[in-house]
Amino acid sequence: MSLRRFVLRRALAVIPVLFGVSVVTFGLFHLTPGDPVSQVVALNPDVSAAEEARLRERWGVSGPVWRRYLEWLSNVLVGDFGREIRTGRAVSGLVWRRLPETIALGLFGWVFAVAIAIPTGIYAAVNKGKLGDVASRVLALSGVSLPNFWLGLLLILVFSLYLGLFPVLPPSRLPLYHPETLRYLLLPGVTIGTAAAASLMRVMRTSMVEELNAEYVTAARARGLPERTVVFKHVLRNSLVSVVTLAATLTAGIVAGSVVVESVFNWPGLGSELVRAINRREVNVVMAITVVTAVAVVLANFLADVLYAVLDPRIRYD
Amino acid sequence: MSDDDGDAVEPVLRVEGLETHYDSTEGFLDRLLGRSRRVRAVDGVDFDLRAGETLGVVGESGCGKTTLARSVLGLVEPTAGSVYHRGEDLTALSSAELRDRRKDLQYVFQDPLSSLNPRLTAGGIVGEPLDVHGLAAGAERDERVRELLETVGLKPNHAARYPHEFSGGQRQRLGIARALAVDPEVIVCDEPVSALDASVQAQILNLLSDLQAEFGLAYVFIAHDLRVIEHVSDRVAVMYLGEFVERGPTETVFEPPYHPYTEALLSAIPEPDPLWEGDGIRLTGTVPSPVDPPSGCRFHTRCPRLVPSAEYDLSGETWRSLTDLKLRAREADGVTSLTAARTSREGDGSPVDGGALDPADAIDPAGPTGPTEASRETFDALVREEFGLPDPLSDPDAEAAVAEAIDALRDDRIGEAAELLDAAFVSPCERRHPTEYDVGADHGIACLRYDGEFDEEAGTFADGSEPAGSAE
Amino acid sequence: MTALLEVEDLTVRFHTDEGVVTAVDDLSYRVEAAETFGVVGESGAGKSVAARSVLGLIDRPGRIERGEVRFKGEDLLSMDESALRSVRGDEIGMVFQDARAALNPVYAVGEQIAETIEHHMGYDPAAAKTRAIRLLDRVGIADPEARYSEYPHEFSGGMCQRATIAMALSCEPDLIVADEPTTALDVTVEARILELLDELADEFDVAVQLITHDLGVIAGTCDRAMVMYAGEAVETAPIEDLYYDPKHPYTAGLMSAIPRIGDGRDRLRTIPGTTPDPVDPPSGCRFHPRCPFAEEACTRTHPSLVDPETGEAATLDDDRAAACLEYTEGLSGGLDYSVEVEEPRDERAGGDPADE
Amino acid sequence: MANRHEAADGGRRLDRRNLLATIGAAGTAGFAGCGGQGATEPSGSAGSDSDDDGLFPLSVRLETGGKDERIRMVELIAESLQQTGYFETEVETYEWNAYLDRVINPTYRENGYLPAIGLSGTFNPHSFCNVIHNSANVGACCNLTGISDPELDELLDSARYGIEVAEDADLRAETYDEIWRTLAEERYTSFTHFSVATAVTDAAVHGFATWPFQEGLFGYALYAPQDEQVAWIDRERRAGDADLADLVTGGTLTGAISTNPGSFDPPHSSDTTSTMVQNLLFEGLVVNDAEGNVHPWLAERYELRDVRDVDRTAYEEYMRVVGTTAEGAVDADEQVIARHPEDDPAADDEVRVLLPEDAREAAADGTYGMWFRYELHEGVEFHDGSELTAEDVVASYEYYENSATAPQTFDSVLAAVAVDDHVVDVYAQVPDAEAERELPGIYVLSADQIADVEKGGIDPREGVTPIGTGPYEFGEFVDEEYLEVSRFDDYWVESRGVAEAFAWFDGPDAFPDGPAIDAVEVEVVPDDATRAGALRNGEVDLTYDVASGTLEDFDDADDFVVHAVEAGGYDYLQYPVNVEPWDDPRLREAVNHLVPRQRIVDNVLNGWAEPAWTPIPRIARGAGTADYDALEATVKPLNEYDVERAEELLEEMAAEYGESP
Repeated sequence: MSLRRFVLRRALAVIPVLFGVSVVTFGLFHLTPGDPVSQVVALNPDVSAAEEARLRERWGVSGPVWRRYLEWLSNVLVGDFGREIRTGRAVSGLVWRRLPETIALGLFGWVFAVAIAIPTGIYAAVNKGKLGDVASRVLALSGVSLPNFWLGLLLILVFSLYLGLFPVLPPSRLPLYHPETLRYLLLPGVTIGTAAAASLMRVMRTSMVEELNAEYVTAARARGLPERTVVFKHVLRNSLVSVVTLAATLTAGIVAGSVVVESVFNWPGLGSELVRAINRREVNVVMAITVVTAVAVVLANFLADVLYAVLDPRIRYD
Repeated sequence: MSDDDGDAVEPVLRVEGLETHYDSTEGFLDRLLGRSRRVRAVDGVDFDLRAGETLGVVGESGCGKTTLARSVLGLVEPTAGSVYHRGEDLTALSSAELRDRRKDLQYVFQDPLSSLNPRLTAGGIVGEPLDVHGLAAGAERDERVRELLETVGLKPNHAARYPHEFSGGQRQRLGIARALAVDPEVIVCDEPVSALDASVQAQILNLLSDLQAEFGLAYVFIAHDLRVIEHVSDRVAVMYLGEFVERGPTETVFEPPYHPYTEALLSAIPEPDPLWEGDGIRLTGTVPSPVDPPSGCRFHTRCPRLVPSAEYDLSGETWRSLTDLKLRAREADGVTSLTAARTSREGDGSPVDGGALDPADAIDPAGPTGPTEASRETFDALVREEFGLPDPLSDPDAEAAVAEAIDALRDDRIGEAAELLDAAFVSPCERRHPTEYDVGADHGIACLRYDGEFDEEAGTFADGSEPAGSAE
Repeated sequence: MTALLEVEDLTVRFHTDEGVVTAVDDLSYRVEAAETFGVVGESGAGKSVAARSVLGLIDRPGRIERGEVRFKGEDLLSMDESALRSVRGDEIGMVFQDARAALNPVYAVGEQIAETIEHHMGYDPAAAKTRAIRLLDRVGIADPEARYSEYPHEFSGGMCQRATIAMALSCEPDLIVADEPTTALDVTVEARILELLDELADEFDVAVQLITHDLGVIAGTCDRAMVMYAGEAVETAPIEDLYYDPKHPYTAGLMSAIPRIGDGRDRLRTIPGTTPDPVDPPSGCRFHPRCPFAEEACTRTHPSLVDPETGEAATLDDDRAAACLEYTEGLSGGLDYSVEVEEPRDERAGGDPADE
Repeated sequence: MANRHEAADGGRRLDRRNLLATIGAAGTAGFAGCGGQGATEPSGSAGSDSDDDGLFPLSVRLETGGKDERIRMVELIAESLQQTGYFETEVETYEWNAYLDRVINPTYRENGYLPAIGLSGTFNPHSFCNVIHNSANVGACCNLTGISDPELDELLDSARYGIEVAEDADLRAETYDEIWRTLAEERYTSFTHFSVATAVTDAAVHGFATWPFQEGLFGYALYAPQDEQVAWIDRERRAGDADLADLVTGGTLTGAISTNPGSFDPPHSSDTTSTMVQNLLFEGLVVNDAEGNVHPWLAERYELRDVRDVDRTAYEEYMRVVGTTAEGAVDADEQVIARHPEDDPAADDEVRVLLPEDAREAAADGTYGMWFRYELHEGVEFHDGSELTAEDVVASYEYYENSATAPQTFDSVLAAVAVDDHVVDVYAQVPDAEAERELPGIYVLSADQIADVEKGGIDPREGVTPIGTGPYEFGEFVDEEYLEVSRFDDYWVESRGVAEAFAWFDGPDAFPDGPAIDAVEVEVVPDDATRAGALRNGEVDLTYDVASGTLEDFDDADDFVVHAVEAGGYDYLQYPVNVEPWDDPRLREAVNHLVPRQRIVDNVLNGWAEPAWTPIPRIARGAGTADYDALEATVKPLNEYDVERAEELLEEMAAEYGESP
């Protein structure tokens, strides 16, 4: 099977997953007792039946659940997430505005995690049992155990307030692609990436150690290849295979972490928007963000699958 | 190993038309799109196993031996067919009934370590079946465990050790003790000695033989090593791609007449004798995929003694070569795969300094460019070199057909070439699936060479075709 | 005259949690240019460790404690890492037991061959590829150009082994160390691989150190062989002598344990017991607990390799040597075994009976 | 501007009529998706338990939400109650918006829970008692527990409306004093403390002051001739070391606010931050100073032309009959200016209502309560360059119809009529003591802009750039992120000169004619700690809503200045007077004596508040009492922490309840 066909198949397999996501999301918000309109009505005995019907029509909560679901789904499919209840503005605009911010943050967190984890993991594996390995493992353990919000506040305290090296507020007026943005991304990015970095590093180290014991490594050495080639060409790619698998699952962690980290750093992304939306009971916004993040996680897994296949030619044939 | 009583006793195990197909379909989506891939691991196997005898099953890896073993015991659910034990069809039993049956039918695994629970002691491992089947408890159980360990040549005080503390041979003894615990009638041994050293292998084989004598066990003994099979078996079945291609008492199977596959297997045994020279029959390739087994005789794609079609006057060797060319043309992506490799693909046409690599390659007949750009003669030569086809073929009609196919290949019309070859050269082996032909007492061979239509002496089919040459 | 490879007094130890394992103990042997030298022994005999020591491929917790490995007269063990690397793969190739595991699963087979060629021979990528394709072709892989870009998992076991043989041959070495190259293969494939090795060794004029546990394998391919037991060489001999006139009871025992087609034996001869604990090997002759001819002296005196005719200590140049007290002190019971060579069944050719 | 009742930190308006208007109005349904939890709980489960063992210990469930400080306050009160041994207390806390939805649910008052909440008030004393106590606000606004006291209702209305109080401030003050005394006796509620509005600025910000109302913070603090206040940035000098003579112009002030401005459309928003940013862009006819005095602003001058002693029945002949909905609401698309007092939409199928056009007709015919005339400055320019005329003012009033803030606007306003290009008459429905402040309490918008947008559409998020006459013009806004405004070059006060523009101006000559700061950037930073960190890190010059603990740090630091003013905001407990045994005033009095006001201020709020010895904060004392000291002397003893008195009352009740079956 060619890589292209594999990718296509994987992409097709994403569809039922997304369908499931949409059902669950919609179900969570619409099958729980008390839809938005009935709550308005409960608050207000003065709302007439006609008004209630109008409101229901307006908020798309009239008719049987399946029809509402289909309506909602068909709107979502064309990028229409409905309107904010409070302001009446389109939710999609909000989501598209926030999404790049979260993607930028998530990507930075990723890059950070990978940039830290891979070299450290390699170093630790190659120097297994030595001081550097032990130290990096201790750091990794603490990295995994640090709560995001605590780390974020700590970083702000140390690097922004005491050392004055980084800003506390996000760059509201800089475009995301501006190089200066990196300075702003650093602290939140590090915060969001630390846990992932630590987990990745541990997996990187373990799989690297395992791979270093593989016969093909001996074989490569027996062919007189320099150790650098052995480690960085032969062992690294194999180790990355297991790292990629973990990386996909960690994406969900990063998405979840963005809620806390964006709030701590006032980052104008989907995470902080979600907190706001929940507080304000903006059902459509919460649903939109849930769907978008779920899609992001599914896509990340899809990408990981593809990357997995690119890294490891055996996968395509499974 | 045991006396052949020859009486028509009811066999302890009778397998009829056993088929085990797997679905290797990749998942939901494939199933949805109806892209089913049936792996025909075991495809219609019959045999009897009499009390106290050993049936050896031999074949290359991928021929379905292990699946057969597991299907017989119901560890894998067979797709079709029946396995009768004492007249009762095991395939019709419920899983609870089957579990109960396991007292009589036991399994010994190839890899003793991975089949032993690392967290149980030897005593625990051997005692487990006693617990499961409620055969013994308390002091009686401990006594029985000690007894079993001694029976397989382990010390009673080994009961407290864990599997990793044993050597490979000892682990296999443990596996045997576990199988013996329930006092079975039949033990299916799946490559029990393949992973063992020669000296230990001999110990285990002797042990199995002793146990058979002592407890009247019947074995289905699976191995890829003909030497072992020959040593332990009363009767032998040679398996290829899910089917038995030859069956018979051990002595007869290891004497001519052979199924060509048996012959090839025998010929490949490395003999511990420096001066011995083998037959030199060498099979090419590996066992084809059981997903889509070859038509006719499944062995025809590799068979060194392919029955030539009577249409042409060609040697068996040439026929083999033609079939190889045809098979490769069917699957090839590009013409280069059908020609001998060239010495050089360098732009200047001079051989890369690997001239010394292989003297035969020092001359590059095709020049620097791709094979299809080579001259007609050169290309023709390359193809013939790759497949060992004489130039010209001894039969002019055949030569004409081959030449036409080579021309098509040269124009990069591979599909067409394959069709031409398909139309011109079809061995009966490709068309007809051989049934088992009796060649002696209780000895059957599933090969067209033993078909009644085929006159073995004349080497020809009764329809008047010319004798086929032999591989020699 | 120096042999191509001379291993002298090689001792390799592994420092494990359970204790110090002497995997190879004072091993000496030689491999002549272009000959095929067999090393036979059961698992734990130290064959693989010895083979890997030749290339300096012993990883922690293993250590080469002592000895020399002279290749073309130069001691590989005292070379620095980069000099050693230039020998590995270039002058000495290696073939592994599990060929698929020895190939990196994520790179195309051909690339891995070409990589070695580029590295040692300084070829540009295109030239290396061409050479790799030719090698694949040479080791009998059909459609080498397409196969070049395929991955190890797309190769059958036999093809993988062919590929590693191509890899070992890629830089035209003088020696190939083949560590159980056919153990994992089907008997039909094994035969073809052995044939191929034999053929290539001839053609490329390369010496092969063939390690195996199967006496059948070396019989047809080797010129001389060494039998190892518990880290030591117990016998070395030209191949015919080894089979028809084994001088060590272990060699004889090993041979009799192999089932032979048509031998009609009900029971196989076995060597009782198991291989000794590598941490705490038996005193005296390590084989004595399993040796049917062992006497009291065997438990005390450690026999060294001697010329069985003269009883004098064997040197590297000796073709025939065995380590049994019978040849130095003489055992009271002697070695009571003999080799029978049966008349060949059907068309088999048999050698002359070479009874003791 | 006045009479806005704001939740102190959520910025969410709580007004029953407003709510109704909102539900009906397209585009801004307000409370959807909320409040369900109150309705589903069994009522009367906790507070009204009086089992066979007698009344005590009484289970009291205190509820609150929002700020940590308020929660700690409630915990302190609970502890205080618990210590007497008469109460089993339990504190439930909620997220702020969830809590609001919970307590305004009409069923909430049946629970018998004891809610604590915070509101903000204005100079108008009306706002400190009406919202909580008037029957009209039961169940929807801040009369959370259904206080329904017709006498009190009447008293409340009489203190504001009617020709007597409108013309006689002393009478009005006396009436309020009566209200305060009544409240002190009835103890329907317990005010705990008045908050101190605080802002923290970098020391580089000079001349900054906080406005008593939080929503006025930016507009007032940056340029306020009425209080001779102007802010400038001088990074060389510390604030406090310099006076007007050293004023530096230019620079950008960066502030951080906690909530996103909900809308830039003045009548269609009421949250605190919206009002704050609107202040920079828009101006009204008049302006208040820190004492609540009214000064003409866009109006060069104004005068009260006439007062007529009418009530709403006077409009009977102008009224139309409209139907009512099944739920008892008036069924009209137009703004209902007034409803006939005798008609009840809940009971009647038809009601008589006054609609805008008819209201204008009535005013023209001379039927009105009050008549004010405003003469506009000439040459006032909107940000788009067009000139302000009477038409803009009239259009603005019309724009307020059926808006989020229409209820409070048309509480008072009858009609606005252009007399000529620069003269506008504004009529009140009835004589109103607050008319001078309340009638002109709208922002003047551009008629051109109003004509082009849908109601609520003046917002950059809708693609409309807000246009006003204010000192700053709209620059850029990114939702939930930041707002930028820059100095309006043609600001009319600046063009005219401050002394020239305002006849009432008597400040120093050095006082500038316009704001000194060139641009204002406002960052939206919801997290308190982040906002404080940004200020400390020099990323913003100004912020507010800093936790009181952190305020101390800023106050101690040389680089920052804490600005504090006692604002109208207050916190209070409201007793479930309709649920036994809270209907017994003795219980309410006892609990009131157990509220440790001083400790709350000292320990919970670190002194950044004032104990509420009376229900009337400093800013409203001018109109709200004849003699504050006298009032405090009377009322304070009833509000002081007094365990003995409390126990005495409880003892008495226990004895009584113990006897009853």
